[in-house]
Parts: sequence; C-alpha cells; structure tokens
Amino acid sequence: MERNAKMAQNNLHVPSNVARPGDAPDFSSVPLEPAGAAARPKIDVAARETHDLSYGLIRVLDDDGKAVGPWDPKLSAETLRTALRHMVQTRIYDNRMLRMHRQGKMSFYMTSNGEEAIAIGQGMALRDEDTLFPSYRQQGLLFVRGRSMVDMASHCMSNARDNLMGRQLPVHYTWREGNLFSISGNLCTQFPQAVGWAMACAYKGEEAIAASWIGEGSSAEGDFHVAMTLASVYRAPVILNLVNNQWAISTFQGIAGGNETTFAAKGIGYGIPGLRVDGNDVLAMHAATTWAAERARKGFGATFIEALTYRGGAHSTSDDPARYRPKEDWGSWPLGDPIERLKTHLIVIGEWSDERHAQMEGEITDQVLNDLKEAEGYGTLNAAPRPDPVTLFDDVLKDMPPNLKRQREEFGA
Amino acid sequence: MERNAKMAQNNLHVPSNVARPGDAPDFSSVPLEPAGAAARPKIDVAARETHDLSYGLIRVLDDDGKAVGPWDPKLSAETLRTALRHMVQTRIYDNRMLRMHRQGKMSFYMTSNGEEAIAIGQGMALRDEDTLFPSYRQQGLLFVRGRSMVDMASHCMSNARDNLMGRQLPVHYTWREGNLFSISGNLCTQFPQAVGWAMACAYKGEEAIAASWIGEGSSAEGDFHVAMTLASVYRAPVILNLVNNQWAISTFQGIAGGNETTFAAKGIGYGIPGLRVDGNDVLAMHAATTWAAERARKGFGATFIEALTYRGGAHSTSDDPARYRPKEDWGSWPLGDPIERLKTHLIVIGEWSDERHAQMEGEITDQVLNDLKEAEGYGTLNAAPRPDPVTLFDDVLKDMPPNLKRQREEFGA
Amino acid sequence: MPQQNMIQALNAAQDILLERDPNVVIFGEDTGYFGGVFRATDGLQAKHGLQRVFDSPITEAGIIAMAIGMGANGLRPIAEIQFSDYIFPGFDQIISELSRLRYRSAGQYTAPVTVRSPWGGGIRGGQTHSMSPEAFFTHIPGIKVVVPSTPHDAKGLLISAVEDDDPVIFFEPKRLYNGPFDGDHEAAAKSWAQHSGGDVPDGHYTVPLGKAKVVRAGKDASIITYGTMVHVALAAVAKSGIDAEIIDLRTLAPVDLDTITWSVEKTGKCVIVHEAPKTSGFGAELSAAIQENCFYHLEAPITRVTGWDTPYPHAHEWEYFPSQARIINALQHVMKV
Amino acid sequence: MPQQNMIQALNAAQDILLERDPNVVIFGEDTGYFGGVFRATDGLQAKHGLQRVFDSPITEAGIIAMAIGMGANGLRPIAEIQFSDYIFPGFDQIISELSRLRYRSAGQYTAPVTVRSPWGGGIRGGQTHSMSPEAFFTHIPGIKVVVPSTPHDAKGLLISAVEDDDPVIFFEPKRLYNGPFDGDHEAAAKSWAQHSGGDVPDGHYTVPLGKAKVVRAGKDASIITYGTMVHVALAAVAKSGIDAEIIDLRTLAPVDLDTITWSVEKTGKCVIVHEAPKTSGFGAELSAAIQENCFYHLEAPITRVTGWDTPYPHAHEWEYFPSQARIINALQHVMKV
Ligand SMILES: Cc1ncc(C[n+]2csc(CCOP(=O)(O)OP(=O)(O)O)c2C)c(N)n1
Ligand SMILES: Cc1ncc(C[n+]2csc(CCOP(=O)(O)OP(=O)(O)O)c2C)c(N)n1
Ligand SMILES: [Mg+2]
Ligand SMILES: [Mg+2]
Repeated sequence: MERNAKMAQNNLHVPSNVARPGDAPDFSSVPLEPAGAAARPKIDVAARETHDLSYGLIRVLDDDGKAVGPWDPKLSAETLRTALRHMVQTRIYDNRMLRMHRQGKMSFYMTSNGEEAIAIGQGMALRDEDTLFPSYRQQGLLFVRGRSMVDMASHCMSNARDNLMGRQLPVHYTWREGNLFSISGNLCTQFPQAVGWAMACAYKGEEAIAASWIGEGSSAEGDFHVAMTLASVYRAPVILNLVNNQWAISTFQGIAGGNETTFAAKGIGYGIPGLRVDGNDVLAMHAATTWAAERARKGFGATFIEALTYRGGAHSTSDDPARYRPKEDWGSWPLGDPIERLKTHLIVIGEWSDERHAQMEGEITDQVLNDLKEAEGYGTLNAAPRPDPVTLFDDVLKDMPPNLKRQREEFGA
Repeated sequence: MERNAKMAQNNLHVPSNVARPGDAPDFSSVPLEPAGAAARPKIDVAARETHDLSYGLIRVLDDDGKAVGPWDPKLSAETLRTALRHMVQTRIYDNRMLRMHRQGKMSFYMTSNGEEAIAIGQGMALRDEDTLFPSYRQQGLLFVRGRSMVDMASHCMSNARDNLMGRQLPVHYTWREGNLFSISGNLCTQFPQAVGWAMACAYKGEEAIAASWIGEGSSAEGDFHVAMTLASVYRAPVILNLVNNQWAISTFQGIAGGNETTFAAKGIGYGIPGLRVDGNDVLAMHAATTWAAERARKGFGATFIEALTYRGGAHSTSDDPARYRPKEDWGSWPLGDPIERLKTHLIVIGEWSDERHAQMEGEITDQVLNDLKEAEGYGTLNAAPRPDPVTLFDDVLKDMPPNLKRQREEFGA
Repeated sequence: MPQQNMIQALNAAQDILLERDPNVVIFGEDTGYFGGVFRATDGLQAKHGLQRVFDSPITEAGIIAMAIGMGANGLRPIAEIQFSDYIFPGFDQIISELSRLRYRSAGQYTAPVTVRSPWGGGIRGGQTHSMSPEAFFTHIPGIKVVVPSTPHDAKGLLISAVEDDDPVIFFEPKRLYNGPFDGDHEAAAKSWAQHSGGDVPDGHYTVPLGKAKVVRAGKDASIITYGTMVHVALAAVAKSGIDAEIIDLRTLAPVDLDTITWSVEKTGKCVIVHEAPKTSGFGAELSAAIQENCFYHLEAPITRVTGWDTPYPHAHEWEYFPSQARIINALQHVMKV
Repeated sequence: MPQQNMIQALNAAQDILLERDPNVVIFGEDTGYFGGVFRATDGLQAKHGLQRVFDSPITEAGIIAMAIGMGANGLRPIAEIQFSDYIFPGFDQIISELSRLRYRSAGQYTAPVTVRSPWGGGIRGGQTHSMSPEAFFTHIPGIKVVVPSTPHDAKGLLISAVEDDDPVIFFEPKRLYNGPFDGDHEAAAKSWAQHSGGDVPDGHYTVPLGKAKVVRAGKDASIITYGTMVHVALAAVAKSGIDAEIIDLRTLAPVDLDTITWSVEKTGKCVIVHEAPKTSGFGAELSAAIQENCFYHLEAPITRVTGWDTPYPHAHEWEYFPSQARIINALQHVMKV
C-alpha cells in the first residue's frame, strides 16, 4: 500500500516514445527537409551561424534521384560509380561475413547495413594521408582505401594471416599502411585521440588531417566532451563525426539525449560548426566532408557532423533486434537505402542501368566469395593455421620485460 | 637547423590572448549588455529559444544602481539587506580566515572574493529542502543556510569540533543538516551526482530540487557532459551552475574553451536552456535562479546558468596570482564589485546608507572575530584539541572490517 | 528445490529486491526495455515500471554518479556496467566519490550503491569483454567486492549486497551464467540443472558478505580462488589425485582471512588461482597476507596460477585462461616439497 | 657537481629533452605560462615557445587521449597530471588505450607518452593531494611505472622515460621536491644541497629504467621501498642499530626482481615499505614475488609497513604516514625470529 502510494507520484521522466516489437514503425520525427534547401556557408563560418544547419538536414539527392542545391559536390559519373561499387561491396562483404560467423569461422561480426554511404562518402572526400579513427561500423573506409578483403577477413577469422595476430575481436581493424588507426572496443575513446593526432599534424605543419566516427549512443561518454573541448580550444584540423543510426544496441536515440535536441547542435556549444546531414545520401556526406576537410586544412579548425541514418541490421551477432524494435522497420526508414538512392541517381543521369548494376553485383559477389575462400585458406578461428600462440607474449612492451620472459618460459616456449 | 625549419611551420593553435603580468588588464571582450535588456521567457521555454540569453547577459542592476527590466526579482528591502549582510559576512570571514591560515592555524584556504553574489543570490532563491552540491568556492551558501561560523572555522582548522573529524581539507565543507552535500576536492564530480539526487527527488515525488556549481575550468571534465546529458535525458529537477570567474588557477578561460563560445551556450546543445547572467549582480543571480527553480519544480527539467564574474583573489593559499595575471586586475573588472553594487542599489532606493553599512561591517567583523576565537578554543591544525586520532579508522565502512580492526590494533588502540 | 542458471538467479534476486523495497531502482546500458545484454533484468521493467528499471545513456561515469546521487538521497540503486572492461570511465566516481563519501562526510552522507558487472573471460570476448579487474577495487578503502560462483550464491550475495549500507562492486563471472565451466572448452557445455549450486531457493534469502566457503574439504593443500576458477580448480583437483581443499572466497573485500588461514595452517601448502594478470593481481594480496599469517605453517612457496601479464587475447584465449593442467602442475609443485 | 632540488632537476631534464628533440611537447593543467603548480615546467614555455609547452583544459582524460594521438603521430609528449589523485578521469584512456595500443595493433601504432604526476603524501594535502596509486598501474600490462627518490635519479629517469618507446607513468614524490624528508615532520626541513642525491650533473644523462639501487648495503634484513619512504627507511635503520640493506626500486614495473632476490636471499628477512594502503598495495606483489623466489631463504615473515586501509586523512596525516618508528618495529619484528 505504502509502496503503491509512493509509486503513484513517481515523477521521474524516462524517455520511451519509440516503436517497439508489435508497434508500427514511427519515423514521424525524422526531418524531411527538401533536398537542396540547406545553405552552404563559407568554410570560415562562425559556429553560431550553423544553427539552422545543425537543426535541419543537408540533402543533395532529391526524391526523383536528382542532385540539387548548393551542397551538390558535382562528382564525375566515374567517381559516383566508384562510390556505388564500394557501397555494394561493403554490403555484400558484410552479409557474407555474417554467414561465415554463423558457420563458426569467426567469433563475432558487425555489419554496416544501411550506413554504407557514410563511410564511403566521407572516406572518398578525404585524402590518403588523412588518418581515420573509426568505430567498428565504418568498414566502408577500408574499401575506399583499397584494403584487400583477404586481409580483412583474415583479421576477422583471427587466422595466421591476421595482421593483428589474433589479438583483437573481429571488425576491430587496424591498418597503418592505409592510415586507419587501431579500432577500439571501448566506445568513444578514439574521439579525443583523433584530436591529438590532428594537433600533431598542425604541430608538424602538415596538410594532413584526422577524422573520427562515433555512434549517437557513444556520444554520452565523457570522451565526447573531452574531444570537442580540445578540438575547439586548439582549433584542431579534425572532422568529428557522429553516426546517428537511431539505436545503441537496444536503446533508442532518446536515451542518448536525442529527444531534446539534435546531436549536431552540440557542436555549436563548443564553437564548432555543426552540420546535420542525410546519412543515406552519399553525395551529401561527401559534400559535407569536403567542406569540413577544407576548413580543417585551411586552419579554421574542427567540424562536427551528424549523419542521420538507420541501423539496418542487428547491433552485432550477439543480439536479436526482434526483441526490441519492430520487424522490418528498416524498410520504412524515410531516408531510404543509400545504395538504392545512389543507383537511382546514376540511372537518372543516364550513367547506369539495372543491368549494369546486376552485373556489378555479380562480379563483386564472385570476388567476395573468392577472397573469403582464400582467407579461409589461412585458417579460421577454429581451424588451423592460426598465429603462433607464443606470440601472445609479444608487443606488450617494445622489449619483453623479465616477468613476461618468465611467464613465456612457464608457458613452455 | 632542421629543428628550426620544423618550428617555423608549427601551426598548432594555442590560445594566449590574455593580459599577463606587466600588461594592462584587458576586459574588452566582456559583454556589457545594458541592464534590463534581456527578455524573460516563460519557464517552459524550449532550449533553442534561449539562444540570445545564452550569448547575451542578464543584468538587473544598472550603472546608476537601479533595478530594471523583466528579470528584476522585486525583492523586499529587508531581503536585500539580508543578502548584503551575507555577502559582507562572507567577505569578512574569508579574509579573516586567510589571515588565520598565514598564522598556521589551518593548512589551506580559498576565498570567494568577488563572487559572493553568486552563492548568496542563488542560495536565497532556493528552498531549505533543496540540496546543494557546490564546489569549494560557494561558502556563501552556508551563510544563507545559517551555519555557525564557529562550526565552519572549526572544520577549516580540523579541530576537535570539526564535523568532518579532520578528514577533509579546509573549505571542503559537508553539512547534512543544512542540506549541503559533501564538497569534493575532485573537480566536477558533484555535477552528475546532483543530477542523480534530483532524479531521486522526482522519483519520490518531492518538490525539492538540487543545485550544483562548478568553475569554468572544471567544465572541461567529462563529468560536465555526463551531468548535462543525464539532466537532459531524464529532465531532472536540477540547476546546473557554471561560475565563470575567468581563471582556473593560472589558466584563463580561453583554455577552457571560452574564446570560441560562451559557456552558457553549451546548455542548448543538450536541449537545456542556457542563461548567461551577470554574476556580480545579486538581483540577476537571484532572478535567474528563481526562474530555474520554478522550471525544475514544475517538471520542465534542468537549467544551465553561467555566472560571469571575476576571481578577486588568489586561487588558493597555494598560489601567487602576481605570477600569471596583471596586478590589480580585479579593480578594472567591468562588472564591478558585487557588494558595492548591492550597497549602491539599497542606497539609491533609500533603504541604506554609508553609515549603516559601516556599522554593519563593524558588527560583522566583531562577530567574525568572536566566532573565530571561539573556534580556536576547540583547537587548530597545530594546537590541541583535535579529533581523536583513532577515529581515522572509522567511517570507512559502516562496520569496521577485520583488516581495519587489525590495523587499528597495530596503531595501538 | 528449483533449478536456475545464474542469470535467472540474479534476475530473481532483483525482482525480489524491487518488490520488497520501493527505493530499489535498476539502471544501466540496455538494462531497461531489453533486460540487459545478458538478460539479467529481463522482464523487470515490464513488471515494475519504466521508472524503476530503465535504460541509461552510454556513460559509465554517469551511471555511477547518478547512483551516488540517488543513493545519497534515499534510494538503493543497482547500477549495471555492461562489461567490467567498461567500468573505467566510471573509475574516478568509484574511487574518489562512492568509496569515500561516508568517510569524508564523517557519516553524514552515504550511498548504498550496488554495481553489478559481468566479469572474467572464457567467452571469446577478446580484450574488451574478458577482463577481471577485481584487484583494482580491492585496493580501494570504502567499498566491498563480491564474486559469486554459483546461482545459489549469486542470488543470496546480490540480495546481501543491495541490502548492505555500503557500496558493493558485484562482479559476475559471465562464463558461469549458463552453466558451470571447468576450463575444458572442448567438452560439451554443462547446465546448472545438474549442479548443486543451481539449487536456488525461491524468495528472499541471503548469503553473508565477507564469508568464504570451503567448496571441497582436503588436507594436502589449499587452493584459494573465486569465480569461474572455482570450477576449474574442482576439476583439476579431481584429476590430480591430490586431496586439496578449495576455498571459494565469494567476497574479496573484506576478505575472510580467518577461513583462509585456518585452511593453510592445516595443509601447509597453498595455490592461488585467478584469471587476471599475475603482477599486482588479487593473488598478490592473498599471498602476502597468507605468508604474513601462516609463515610458520608453510611447507612450500605459495604459488599463483593466473592470467599472463598481457592484455586478454582473442584467438589465444585458451592459452591465456588458467587451465586445469596449470593448476595440477602448481599442486604437484607445492606437493613435491 | 651542481646542486639541484628535485623540481630543478625535473625542469632541467625537460629543458634538455625539448632542446634535443623537436617532437617533445609538454602539456597539462597550468604547465604552460605558469610553469606548473609545483614549477616543474617553469620557464619552459618562455624558452621553447607556446606550441611546445602549453596549458591544457582541466580534463585528465583529454590530457592522456591527446598525448596518445600526438604520440602515435610522431610526437613525444610529456603529459602532466597535476596530482596523481586526479589521474582517474584519465584511467580508462591509460588502461584501455595507452597501455594496449602496441599490443592490439600488433606494433603498428605505439605512443611513447610519459605521464608525469606529483605523487604521495606528507604535504598536508588531505585525501585529494596525497594518494599513492602506483599499485593500480603495476597491474596494467603495457606500461612502465617509475618513482624516483632523489633529484639525480629524477632527472636521469625522466630522460630515460621520455626517450623510451613505451608509455611510462612517472610518479614524483612531491614531499621530496624541496628536500629529502625522513618522516620527522617536526624537524627543520632539510635541503637537497646537503644530500648526495642532490648532485645533479649538467646536461643529458640517463638512469636506466628497470634497475633498482641499493641505497644502503646491509646484511641483517632487506628493506624494499621507493619514493619518499627510501629516506624514512634510511633514518629508521640508522636509529635501529640493525644492519639492514635498503633497496630503492626506482622502477616498479617492470620491477628489478634480480636485485630484490639477491638481497633477500642474503639477509633472509624482508620489510616492505610504502605509503599506499596495505590491501592490494604494491607491497602485496613484492611480498608474493619474494616469497615465490626466496622461500627457502626466508627466516621470518615478510612484513609490510604501509598506509592504513583508509582514505588519506588530513588532520591525522602523521598517524597515517608510515613512520620511522613503525619501520623500526617491523625490523625488530623480523629480527626477533
Ligand atoms: C565504454 C563502453 N561501454 C559500453 C560498451 C558496450 N557497447 C558496445 S556497442 C554499444 C552501443 C553503441 O551504440 P552507438 O554508439 O549508437 O553505435 P552503433 O552500434 O549504433 O554504431 C555498447 C553499449 C562498450 N563497448 N564500451
Ligand atoms: C580532477 C581534478 N583535476 C585537477 C584538480 C586541481 N585543481 C584544483 S582547482 C583547479 C582549477 C579549477 O578552476 P575552476 O573550475 O575555474 O574553478 P575556480 O577555482 O576558478 O573557482 C584545479 C586544476 C582537481 N582538484 N581535480
Ligand atoms: Mg547508434
Ligand atoms: Mg574559474
């Protein structure tokens, strides 16, 4: 009784306005600003003047598949086809890897279904010497930078060819040659590290910059604030990206604060321009990144970009989204599928066709199957060969310390 | 040679635009918005609509000592005289304590010279049941809540009457009876704790709220962001205050990000209204707090208040400001001395006089001297009595664990 | 008696706590609607309401800080940290705040917070889902540290922890959630239904904090361990032919030194087993304390079997995770003397 | 040889490092214009420029993270954490990131970061300016931990630390900044000018990491210690009439076990001294390792003299700080056997 009396007046507000299993998907709060409507300011714009950009939505591809407005990056058809190829390859690779996970060939996997335009559009707008600090869901960056799928899959299967010696969970890539930093399993830690990296670029007088990605859920970590503060204070040449795919495992963006504001608007509070961009529009992502990169290279400092998108699949192979969100919700996402949208655009401008698309998909599928098969030849999580176990004692410090030497001996090496 | 070539092109931006010893103080960037100009929105205002308030400055007392504009809290002369008394008492207490520190009666001290209007104006706008989570520089709150100076000084001298048993550095007060939380030496940790406290108020259906204070320097800590995020997501009934006194020990507010934005503007990025208030105007501080408290109590959630002020003295007894800022800079601070401003106002409205003021100062000085003397009777840091040393083993856990019992025995108890 | 796995036991404990005390609240990443990535709060939001079991933003510092504020204000929060590898953004709030609040305020403010966190290795989680960071917490005055090894103890200890007026860090050996695990990763998974530790009484009961349990009596040597390693040690001893006593600490801080010294004085030999890296692991404190207290009874050097001094590897998990073979070796080593 | 106090020695080391390597950068709270609250970087910004020695915002997480990013990108950062009590907001960046970067990237990325931080008690700093958190860091694979006890060693070790390609946590016993302190807080302060450890050569030299130093040879017992306690132990031994050997570890991780075992095997008796709380302090690891390696030479239980298992108190600092008397007691205790 007393408990119930107490409960009756509980005034704690807990956000819960999201469609759950059994409900119809509800995306009424997604801003559908018309493509081409957002202004494109000068790169030296004051953060305060990006107010409208941070609450609106930068879109280039309109509903008819045309590229419109001041943010149109005017990419060549060749470049657009390359983007499409990377996106399709990412999707196919992801989905094959998912299947290989089910076959027990790796311990874990995470797809980027639905978010391909972000990594690809942004990756293509950067230079090779720019260093990337992604989260675990921007595998598209590796395709843009030309990493071999054999190597990628070898890492994921922790096999003898894994450039990380079996030390990391799948999809936590590192690729120094391609200037892709070590992906951490700890959320958001890379954000301020990217700022430090960028500061060192400025210190050395280089033109190279850094770019980092986090999810909207991760933005609640203290490291988010730390990164934004450092980027602002030292005007670091860095692009700080937040991928708002609406979900953080099972929690919706309202739990990360998205009910009360846009994420992009947080930038302004640091004196950093905030851009909210249609994350399923590869042209918009490319354009925003080009703008931000130029700003960074010219010494005007950081840009904060929120990419609005939807997580198409499960969080990872460890969860079942049917337990926390409506089935088939991805299909009703109002910003569509990024691959379809670019494909339509290319067709509309007469540079692509359904036939060519089907042919490309076929080619890529063959190549993915081929490469994954080759990778399997170097072993899988549960089938030799794999990295020599004694290497687990290496790389703790540059030179092996006495305690580890003793332990390696005890281990039997 | 090579080094110099490298140095020549170093593009790292480090803020340094502040007057240093030998320079004339330069406060040209302090916004001198006319008193009364800022609008006073409804308490359910959307955060975005506080844009102008977060970049401007809420002021009530004008240059002639008149209270003007929609933020005038219209306090009675009696209330104003009480505020003045608290402020003068805080100043006198602080300065006597500083002297006692020099006499070796305590290990450390921190004054709030110049910032008295903040603790007093805000404290008086809150209710007794509201819980306060201050930093170490809002001792004025204790005067508002009626704590005895004998007890305050006894804590600072770690004597036998210290309610913290000598366990805390001076000025790190705790006073449960007065609903003043335990002040931490670790910066900004109290900010998210206050949010949790406020959430519990809502959970229990109480009308009580929480309020917390940090310095502008401390706002760079991750806990700042964490507090703002939680307050936003759960619409916690809390007032989050940032005291921008321009300095964090030796670093100026540009190092905390203040060159690129106002601190108040950060609120908006969380969907929390941001108010920038003249921190040396006790009426403005009172009014802003009243507004925020009503907002919190009515279920509209948190408010973020930046109080613009100037640290009149040293950071603490451990530093010498002459090494890092111009001498007598406080005197040129354009927002004046909060005590002088309230005194002038009371005189202007015919409720005070120089004579009464001098008399009050005399009375307070007597009382301070009296109380500090009485406190000394309970011991000082270096003169008995002091808390029984064996109590150092108490209160680690509710019941003393076996390891501590053994250690207490070894200690000789 | 009803059979439950450890997740069910933890879920039942929380259900009972919510039921009995309106001040109990539960929050953490994914703990609300979804019921936690390991399902330990499954169904509790639906049953007890959105305001009592809810999701938090992804901020471990915030989870701890919010728990402190709520706990100081009369609630009794159970805060979940999704993996103990992710507790470190909240470490400052634990060490500087939660653990010291009672002391620095001389008892005026206290926060009866329980921090639950899946802990330890054995699930192929790589370096960020496998850590055993208990040693750090045992070095912090002002908090208690608990690690259960069975569903029965998990429920009873969690109820004790939440009802305790001090902050408790409650580490859950995630490899034991679904069944006892004896270190043989190639064997078929076992279920708690076949294990006496899976007998979990209905309703409210407690297992006291600060009391170790002799899980196997023996006279030749003492094995001091906790968590998953209890089961690995049991299997190792069964194979070793050595009549070793096995002590499951259950509470690491304050540790039950009486039971430990009683056993080691009897056997004169001691092996300490844990998953965490050796250097400055909790085994170091155990070894030091045993040696201080049982010096004249020791017939062989106290030997530690631990994880290596490296980050927790992914592919080489089973070369890292202390094996039955390593425990048997250590037993033989101390017996050789 | 020139006489310097420890601050001057640290300042000189950093000056030399800045001079020799354009990639060395220094930052932290108040380290720039002001030169640090303890003045360890005094004058360095004026001499080397705003971009090489600068102030950071008050974010220890940011200081470490920025150092990681800069260090991975070719710089050699010296990051100051103003008090080691305040290192914990940066603890996650140290344990999850800095310490693991080399390992998890299989050597592709590394960050040669040195974190300097005033450490330890004895200055009436209360619970937030007195901590000795070294044990936490010795439990983290992938970082080195250094604690000097003289100006000479401070300079030589700091140069080694910064030139080392691994991350180093460099704890500075702040009570020793201005002079050797033997625990007698009532005696007049001593100056480094009267101490051989205050002889600090000009210019570049190194003291190797990982090597302990016998600061007093003796045959009756071994005292293993570091930091301020080296001086307290020296004074205690002088008064005790016991011919104890005193080993100053200087590097705690990786620790110089060879020197330790060599000494303990010789004396058969061992006292470990540190300021941090006893339970799971670094003394636990030392005791465990010594007992593992010197079991058959030990004639008495290894004894720990440490801070109590409480937060560091303010008024009762001298009841907390391990005293000469407690060390003498411990020595007598191990000798009684
Ligand atoms: C510090 C930390 N806390 C918690 C986790 C567990 N975790 C992994 S992913 C995830 C959700 C992240 O969501 P978001 O940032 O939105 O990224 P998304 O998965 O949507 O790309 C959580 C809670 C973690 N990896 N690190
Ligand atoms: C976590 C932490 N880091 C560093 C310090 C050391 N410190 C004490 S006060 C201070 C400056 C704080 O400045 P600000 O927040 O502006 O407050 P103010 O002193 O101006 O009132 C610093 C760096 C600390 N106490 N805690
Ligand atoms: Mg997300
Ligand atoms: Mg300040």
